[in-house]
Amino acid sequence: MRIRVLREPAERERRVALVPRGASTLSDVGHDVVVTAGAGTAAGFPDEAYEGAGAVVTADPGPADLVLAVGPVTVDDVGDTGVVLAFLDPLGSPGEMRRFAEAGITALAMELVPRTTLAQSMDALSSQATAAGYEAALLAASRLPRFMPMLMTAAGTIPPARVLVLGAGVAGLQAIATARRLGAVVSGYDIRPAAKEQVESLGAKFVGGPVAETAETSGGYAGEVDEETRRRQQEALAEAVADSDVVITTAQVPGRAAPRLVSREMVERMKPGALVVDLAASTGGNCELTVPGETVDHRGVSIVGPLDLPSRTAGHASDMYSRNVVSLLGHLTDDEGALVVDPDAEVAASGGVTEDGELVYDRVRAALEDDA
Amino acid sequence: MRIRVLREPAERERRVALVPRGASTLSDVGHDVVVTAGAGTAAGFPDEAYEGAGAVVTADPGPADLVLAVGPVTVDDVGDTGVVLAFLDPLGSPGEMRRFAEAGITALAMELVPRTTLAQSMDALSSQATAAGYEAALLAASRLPRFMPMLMTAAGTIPPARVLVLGAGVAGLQAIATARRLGAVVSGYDIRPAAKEQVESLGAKFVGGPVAETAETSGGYAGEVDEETRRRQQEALAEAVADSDVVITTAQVPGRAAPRLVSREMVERMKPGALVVDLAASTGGNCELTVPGETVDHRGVSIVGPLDLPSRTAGHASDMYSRNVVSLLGHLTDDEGALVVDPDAEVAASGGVTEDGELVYDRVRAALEDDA
Amino acid sequence: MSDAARDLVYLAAAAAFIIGLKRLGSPRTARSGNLIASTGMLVAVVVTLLDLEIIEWWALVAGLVVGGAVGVLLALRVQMTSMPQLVAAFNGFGGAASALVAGAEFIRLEQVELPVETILTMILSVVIGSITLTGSFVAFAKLQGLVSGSPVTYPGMRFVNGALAVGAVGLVVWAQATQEPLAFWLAGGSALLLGILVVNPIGGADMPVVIALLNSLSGLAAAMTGFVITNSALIISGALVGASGLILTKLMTEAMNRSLSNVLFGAFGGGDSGGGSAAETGDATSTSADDVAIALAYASRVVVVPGYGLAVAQAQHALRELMTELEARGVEVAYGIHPVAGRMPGHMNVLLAEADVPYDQLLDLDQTNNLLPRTDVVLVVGANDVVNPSARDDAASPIYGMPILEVDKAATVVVIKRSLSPGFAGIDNPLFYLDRTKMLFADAKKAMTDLVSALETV
Amino acid sequence: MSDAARDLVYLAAAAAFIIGLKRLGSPRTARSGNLIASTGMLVAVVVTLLDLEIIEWWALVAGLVVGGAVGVLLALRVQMTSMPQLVAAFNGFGGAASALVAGAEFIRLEQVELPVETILTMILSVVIGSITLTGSFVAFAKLQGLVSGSPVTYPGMRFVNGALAVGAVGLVVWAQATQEPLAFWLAGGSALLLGILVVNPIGGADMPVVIALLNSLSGLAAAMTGFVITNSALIISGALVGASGLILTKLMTEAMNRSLSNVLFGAFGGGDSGGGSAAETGDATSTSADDVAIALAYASRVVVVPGYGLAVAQAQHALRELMTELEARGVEVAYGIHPVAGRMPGHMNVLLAEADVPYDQLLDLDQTNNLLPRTDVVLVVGANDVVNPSARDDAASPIYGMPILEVDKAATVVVIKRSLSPGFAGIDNPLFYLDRTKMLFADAKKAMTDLVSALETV
Amino acid sequence: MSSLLIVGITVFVLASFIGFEVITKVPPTLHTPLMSGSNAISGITLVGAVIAATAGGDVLATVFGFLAVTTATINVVGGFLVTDRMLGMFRRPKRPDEEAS
Amino acid sequence: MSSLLIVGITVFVLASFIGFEVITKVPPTLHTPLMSGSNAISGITLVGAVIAATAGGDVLATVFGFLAVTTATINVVGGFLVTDRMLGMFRRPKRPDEEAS
Ligand SMILES: NC(=O)c1ccc[n+]([C@@H]2O[C@H](COP(=O)([O-])OP(=O)(O)OC[C@H]3O[C@@H](n4cnc5c(N)ncnc54)[C@H](OP(=O)(O)O)[C@@H]3O)[C@@H](O)[C@H]2O)c1
Ligand SMILES: NC(=O)c1ccc[n+]([C@@H]2O[C@H](COP(=O)([O-])OP(=O)(O)OC[C@H]3O[C@@H](n4cnc5c(N)ncnc54)[C@H](OP(=O)(O)O)[C@@H]3O)[C@@H](O)[C@H]2O)c1
Ligand SMILES: NC(=O)c1ccc[n+]([C@@H]2O[C@H](COP(=O)([O-])OP(=O)(O)OC[C@H]3O[C@@H](n4cnc5c(N)ncnc54)[C@H](O)[C@@H]3O)[C@@H](O)[C@H]2O)c1
Ligand SMILES: NC(=O)c1ccc[n+]([C@@H]2O[C@H](COP(=O)([O-])OP(=O)(O)OC[C@H]3O[C@@H](n4cnc5c(N)ncnc54)[C@H](O)[C@@H]3O)[C@@H](O)[C@H]2O)c1
Repeated sequence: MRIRVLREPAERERRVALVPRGASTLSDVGHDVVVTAGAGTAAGFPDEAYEGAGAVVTADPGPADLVLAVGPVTVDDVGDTGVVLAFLDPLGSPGEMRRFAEAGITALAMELVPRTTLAQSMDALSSQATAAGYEAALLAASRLPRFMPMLMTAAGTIPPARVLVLGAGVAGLQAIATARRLGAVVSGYDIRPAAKEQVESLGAKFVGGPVAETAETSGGYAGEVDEETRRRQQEALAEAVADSDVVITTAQVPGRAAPRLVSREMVERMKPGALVVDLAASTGGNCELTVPGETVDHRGVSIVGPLDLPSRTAGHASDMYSRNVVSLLGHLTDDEGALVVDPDAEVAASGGVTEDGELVYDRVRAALEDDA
Repeated sequence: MRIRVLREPAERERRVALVPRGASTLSDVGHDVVVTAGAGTAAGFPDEAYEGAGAVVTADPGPADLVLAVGPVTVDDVGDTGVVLAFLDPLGSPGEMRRFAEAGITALAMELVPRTTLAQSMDALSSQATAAGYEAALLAASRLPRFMPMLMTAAGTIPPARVLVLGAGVAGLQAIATARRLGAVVSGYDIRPAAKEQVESLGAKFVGGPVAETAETSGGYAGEVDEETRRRQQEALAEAVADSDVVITTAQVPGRAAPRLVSREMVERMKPGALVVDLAASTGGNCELTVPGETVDHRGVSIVGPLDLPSRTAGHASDMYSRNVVSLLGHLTDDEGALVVDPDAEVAASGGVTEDGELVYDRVRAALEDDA
Repeated sequence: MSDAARDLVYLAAAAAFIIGLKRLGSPRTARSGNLIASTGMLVAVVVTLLDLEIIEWWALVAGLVVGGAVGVLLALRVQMTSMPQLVAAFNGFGGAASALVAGAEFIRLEQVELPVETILTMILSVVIGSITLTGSFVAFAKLQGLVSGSPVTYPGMRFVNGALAVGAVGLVVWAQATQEPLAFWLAGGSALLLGILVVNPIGGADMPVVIALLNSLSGLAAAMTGFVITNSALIISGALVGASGLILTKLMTEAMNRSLSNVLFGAFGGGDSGGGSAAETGDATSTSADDVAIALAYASRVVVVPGYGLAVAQAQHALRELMTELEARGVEVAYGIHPVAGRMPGHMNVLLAEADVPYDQLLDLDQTNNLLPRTDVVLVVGANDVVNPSARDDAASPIYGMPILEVDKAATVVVIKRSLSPGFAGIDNPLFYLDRTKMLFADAKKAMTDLVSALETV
Repeated sequence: MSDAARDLVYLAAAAAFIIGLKRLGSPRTARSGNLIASTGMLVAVVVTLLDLEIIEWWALVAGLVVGGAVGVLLALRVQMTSMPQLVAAFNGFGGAASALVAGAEFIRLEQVELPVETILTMILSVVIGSITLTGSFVAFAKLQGLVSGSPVTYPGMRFVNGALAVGAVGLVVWAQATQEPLAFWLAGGSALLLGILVVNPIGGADMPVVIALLNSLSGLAAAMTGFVITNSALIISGALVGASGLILTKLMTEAMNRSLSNVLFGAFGGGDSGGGSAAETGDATSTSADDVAIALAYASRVVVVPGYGLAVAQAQHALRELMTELEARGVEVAYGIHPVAGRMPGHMNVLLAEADVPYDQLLDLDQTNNLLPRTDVVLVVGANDVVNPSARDDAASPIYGMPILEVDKAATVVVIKRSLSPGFAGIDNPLFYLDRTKMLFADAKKAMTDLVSALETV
Repeated sequence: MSSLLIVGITVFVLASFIGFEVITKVPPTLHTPLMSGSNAISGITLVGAVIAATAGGDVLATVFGFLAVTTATINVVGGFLVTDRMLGMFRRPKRPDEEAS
Repeated sequence: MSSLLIVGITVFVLASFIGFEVITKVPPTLHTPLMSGSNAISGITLVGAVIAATAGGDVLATVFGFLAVTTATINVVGGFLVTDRMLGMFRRPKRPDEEAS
């Protein structure tokens, strides 16, 4: 099978979908790996490294059976191929999905790989969220015009920074762990009841607030919450936010706009010099004032909406993504190395968006019909 | 006494010499504190806060008995005053010191306050180095395209980053502590024999290398080392540097150019994506490739020579500096609140550079005579 | 040989028993303690023979030969797993011996008018010895599976036992007052019956405690025999065993979280496979911190597999402490980290870094699986899914195919968690029911603290 | 009252002594143990009186009244600091009593031909009692300062003592063989002398060990008296005290890191102010982990002052563990952080954060100094300059004027470091020589581990 | 009551105290061996059995004596042997610091 | 040797065993009180003293008896009292979990 590794089209994207080690694994099992020149440079993997791993590096790679990318990518980006595997954001851009279907390209979305115990090695959402959570905490620490840890020095006692993490999924938990490592006093909050124990298992405090038994959908995701819960949430969080030096928000609901957790009023009650880091910026942000990709200063409080967090640790993030991809391909290929997308096998079924020129993912179809 | 707080002239300087809490302490003991408008804004202390603390905020503060600044400042910056207290870099700019003497201004250099147990509360070198060391480690962590801590995940095992800190003074130790907090494997090195125990007291490894009993001068500073020691040092460090993902250098010798510890060859043996953070950039740098204030990329290795590290945590750095200043003034004023620069009292004697229109600091005089 | 010299030798033998018994209480000295005690026994028997005016030879020689042969045979042939029942049988023989000696003395002195205290101790010796005899053999039969190990009860059981006990006491009083042989033998007979009836209702799982108690009784019987024949060696050793047996019984009930009256009169107990000192929960074998501490201390390599439970209990510092202690004792330790242990990538790394565990002790999946077959004890601390063998063995399992830490390859598996409830994946874990697996049911932090203090006494 | 009944009561009294002694070994039960033992004593004396055929009244009554009055007076009046010498004096009286009883018996039976063993035990009783008497009073005099507490030696001392001992043994043999009064009394006299000569060369600091040993001897004397008057109460209690006294002596020498022969024949010892069980280093009082553990366990507030030594020893985890244990026991704990403790700003914060000490337990200089006067025990762990009172009191000190943690305001100060050597500033620390300061000389990590295990036995 | 009895009681009580004291905290793994060892000690009744078997007189008494010797010997010999077998499992690995000496 | 002596020796040995066992690990703070308490117990010789003082006969013996009663009483009464005084210092703060019950 001819596998092409894309040079990422997005401007700030520094990651690469396959690292040289992954390329060599795939070559070893008989695939032809073709890498667009310069694809890995930004992540610290020079073209020579790919060549050393048995891949062909070329500026114009031509047609392929499978295109690998981090994403998101369009039909134009992938060119002539049978299958594309990337973060495709199918729910965010259903139109693009239809275009894949029309072009006869089977689209596999990394974000649709199920979040089960079994599939964890293919779970790129988790691996990239790990990087994002870690970088979010570091970003907060270096942007903050104060120390994170407590320091009792001859020049006075510096109290520890208070960090509040809203949304304790993979990224949130990693942010909690990293901020705790730096010595901050950390609390966390999530709508899912199971999150309390998980937050506390990292030595952080759980902020009392509404949790909804029903909030956890199958697969561990949170669902959307009703208006009443939202109101009680805001009340409960208002104090905690005002007391914090750093608020890191990571709350997401798959396929929906990010829940609005931090309002303008809440920001206004924060101390000057305080910081909000919004990891949900790409889906609209958990903070009312977030501008995706930019830093807003509101009455002395900075609201950062970074879009490139995993790219900030591009080397390891690509490494993990690449392993996820290789592991997934291991599941999707048969003994001869041909790709078999079997809609009944759980892993593939949930990853597939289009197949044989058809949209097979209900929610995308639904989204398109809504539009129409 | 009329005390003026300067708005720092240096471009990237975000600190302020006196924070509102310090201003209120000084007002309370009867001083008139005048603050140049906007002096504290960048550090997170708005003008109103100073007014609330009993200070007068004005755009054109006029003459004063004492000028406070972080520094460095010139005769022109301070205007009409009897005494100036700041980091004056007397050994780096002896000419400016002569100009202070000629202008009849008593110049007190913060860096000349002795580093004794007793004087620690006035020791601004220590407090600012604390901020610098902390920020250096954070800078390294966020610049590094990889994780600091070890992570064993479903997407592979990520080994911990290796951090090497050269020069284990105040900043070096703080950098060690911060990098350890983040989970890196840290080693340290210093020429002073006492540093080994101190490095190990933070749980880090001491890199075997030459230590020189004679290297420690009175006051705990390192002296210059001879050529032979330098050669052995380079040999011993070459391996350690090559193995490291991050090298943070902090070696300084007061009044001299920073010792050259990391050569071009050593950098070239480092892995692509590795990082050198040189805290000695302002005195020429410990790394051959350092360009002060800039980031150089040399064959995939970044060499960062930041000049504004304490300013990155401007709020707390200013807070600590301000306490140092207030504490020093407490020592230098008599019961009526008048400044008494007694050349015999240890603290003042070592802080004073010029007095009654004379240069009183031997080494500055010597430097000037060398020039002449 | 003078009586005085003989008595001093008896005293020395008794001292040997005391020292031997003390040394039996600690793993390091137990073997030498047994040797000392047995030497004391040899000396006591030899000095008795030397001192004796022997009128009849045959009974002595025949008894020694037959008894010795049977004893050696049983001791060497029986399988390790049948130890508890063997001890029960030996104990029964000991009780029988005491009863027989007192009986023989009674017969011999039938015509002599005896002082009250002599008759009393004789009867007590016979009664206690008889209860020990039959009680022990019922225990033996239950453990050996000759009769059902489950508690056997019937309506009115307590009443019958009570009546029998009262009857036996009445017979003792009667015999003691009149030196009437009928009463004497009836008392003995009812004691035999009582032994059966009291032990029969008790379940197999509780048998070890019952044997310990019967052991204490057999000591008491020997002491009573000592009163009968006025022999201080018997009195001292008998009292020693009687008292220490009681303490041991108490220790054993405590280890099982039971009370003695609960065992004796509760008439309930676990299933029919009660072996050793381990209590049962379902089919999983539970164990105690003390036992785990011994296993750890005597291992040469220990691998820890931490999981989400370690994080929930925030037991990382205590775990580190335990491992440091083991290292100081020369045990090789390592931590086997499964990539998805915990609830976020790197969860275990965060915890263990906080506790300052050296990075080079952290092994990843493959390294750990290479090491496990050469590992003496693997300590699974609050992990579950990541050590679930059905991911490897059971194609029907929802996690089939996930790589796991194959802890079942290690010689002994100790799992520390609070219950048998499942982990994140919500599926049952066959590991818990393996023979080589011992469950230590406790909060992970508490377990660690207990293990550290238990280790000090090993 | 029958002899049998009396003997049974004696047995009960002996049992009370055993139980009492056992309970005296643990702080929680010690007081009740003393009560039980004294009740046993009362019972034993009363039953003796009831059983007695009293021929002479006056000696009994006078003795009880005088002895009782003196005993009460001494016990209640003497200052707590003089306890060791008081115990020595009481012990001397006990030895005297045993010797006197045996002497009286000898006089009474002078005309009767006695069996060898009776004379032997009589002489042993007199000899051991006499050594105890004079030895104890020399110890008393040394501790009380009546004679110099420093070791008194002279050339040929060992030879003289040896000769005297051989002579005494000769006299014993002679008296025992002939029942010759002269030999009997001479043996007693030489024992009196021997007591003086053996104890005199030993230094004051070692006296507590000597008293423990003499206590064991006085038990032995009582046991011998028991043989003389064939009284099992005396034999049992005497043997009990004799044996437990030996163990106690061993424990005490171990606590001082000495060996017994070293104490008895080394003829060296600390200065002349040896009090309690504390060894001396210069003028600073050193202490043991066991004692510190008790002080901590019985405190209601403990403040820890960490310093550079904590970092060097990397003892932060162990320290945290100790404090957690104390908290679990209901002790309030806090950490007093001096701004310049360690070698870099925030050094202590780094360590304590690593060990996960809750931030709200970290107090800064002022908070700590406010709390210290209301603190029972302050534990200074590897800190030195930051707790140096000369910064406050001594205008000539190079660090005069630096704010310090005023740990000398707390009730008890425990300083943990390896030696008396100075810290960073290179100046001596008068804190170490205060009365309320106890030095625990050890590596900080080792000390913490020791304290944790010591705490378990409290 | 005879003084012999009193002596017996005294000895009995003292030995019981020793029995109570001598065993304190025993790890559960040692429970069975300890029970087995102390059970073997209670076979001291063999001394009585020997006397009963050799004293002559009534044949029934001698038969009783024979049985007593047999059972007691089983108890003693078997008990000590089996205890030793059980304790065979306690062999500790050499510590690094022990290997030196 | 008389059997009384043998009995005495037996009792002595057993009691010594108890003495050795009964004291194991005692914290140093308790060393002095423990010594004092066990010293008071050795004042049991008072029982002998009482007998010696009341048996009559030789006056010297009675005088010895008087002295013996006096010294033994000091030892016993003073010893127990002073031990109690020393132990007065062990009063522990109530634990939070104890206060409930
Ligand atoms: N690593 C990740 O990124 C990630 C993310 C999400 C989900 N997961 C999933 O989480 C699972 C991780 O496996 P795991 O073995 O670490 O955990 P697990 O399978 O969830 O089992 C944890 C066990 O710890 C025990 N436990 C909980 N609290 C305890 C306490 N205080 N003391 C002692 N034991 C305690 C529980 O048993 P008791 O209740 O009986 O005590 C539970 O069975 C996998 O299924 C994985 O797929 C992982
Ligand atoms: N905080 C800062 O920024 C900074 C920077 C530089 C200098 N200093 C100076 O450092 C001093 C800090 O005071 P401090 O009280 O923390 O420390 P210190 O005065 O230096 O005393 C530390 C003590 O710890 C003991 N120690 C060392 N290793 C030990 C071990 N393994 N176990 C137990 N004890 C050990 C040493 O005594 P033994 O050898 O007897 O064990 C030593 O006396 C001040 O003088 C301060 O001015 C501070
Ligand atoms: N089976 C596995 O091994 C495995 C692996 C990785 C993740 N997971 C599970 O997947 C789930 C989702 O993880 P994720 O990080 O991708 O989630 P995500 O990125 O979709 O959302 C982040 C977090 O935001 C929370 N959130 C959503 N709406 C909220 C609101 N209104 N208020 C507060 N919080 C809100 C969610 O509960 C979630 O924890 C988790 O339950 C995680 O445990 C399972
Ligand atoms: N008395 C006090 O309380 C107190 C307070 C603060 C600092 N100090 C002491 O002051 C001293 C200087 O601290 P600083 O941070 O200001 O120092 P610095 O900034 O002048 O130098 C930084 C470090 O570089 C090291 N160095 C110099 N030349 C080197 C070479 N060729 N190779 C390797 N290392 C080299 C120095 O030894 C020093 O540790 C330290 O000893 C410190 O302990 C004392």
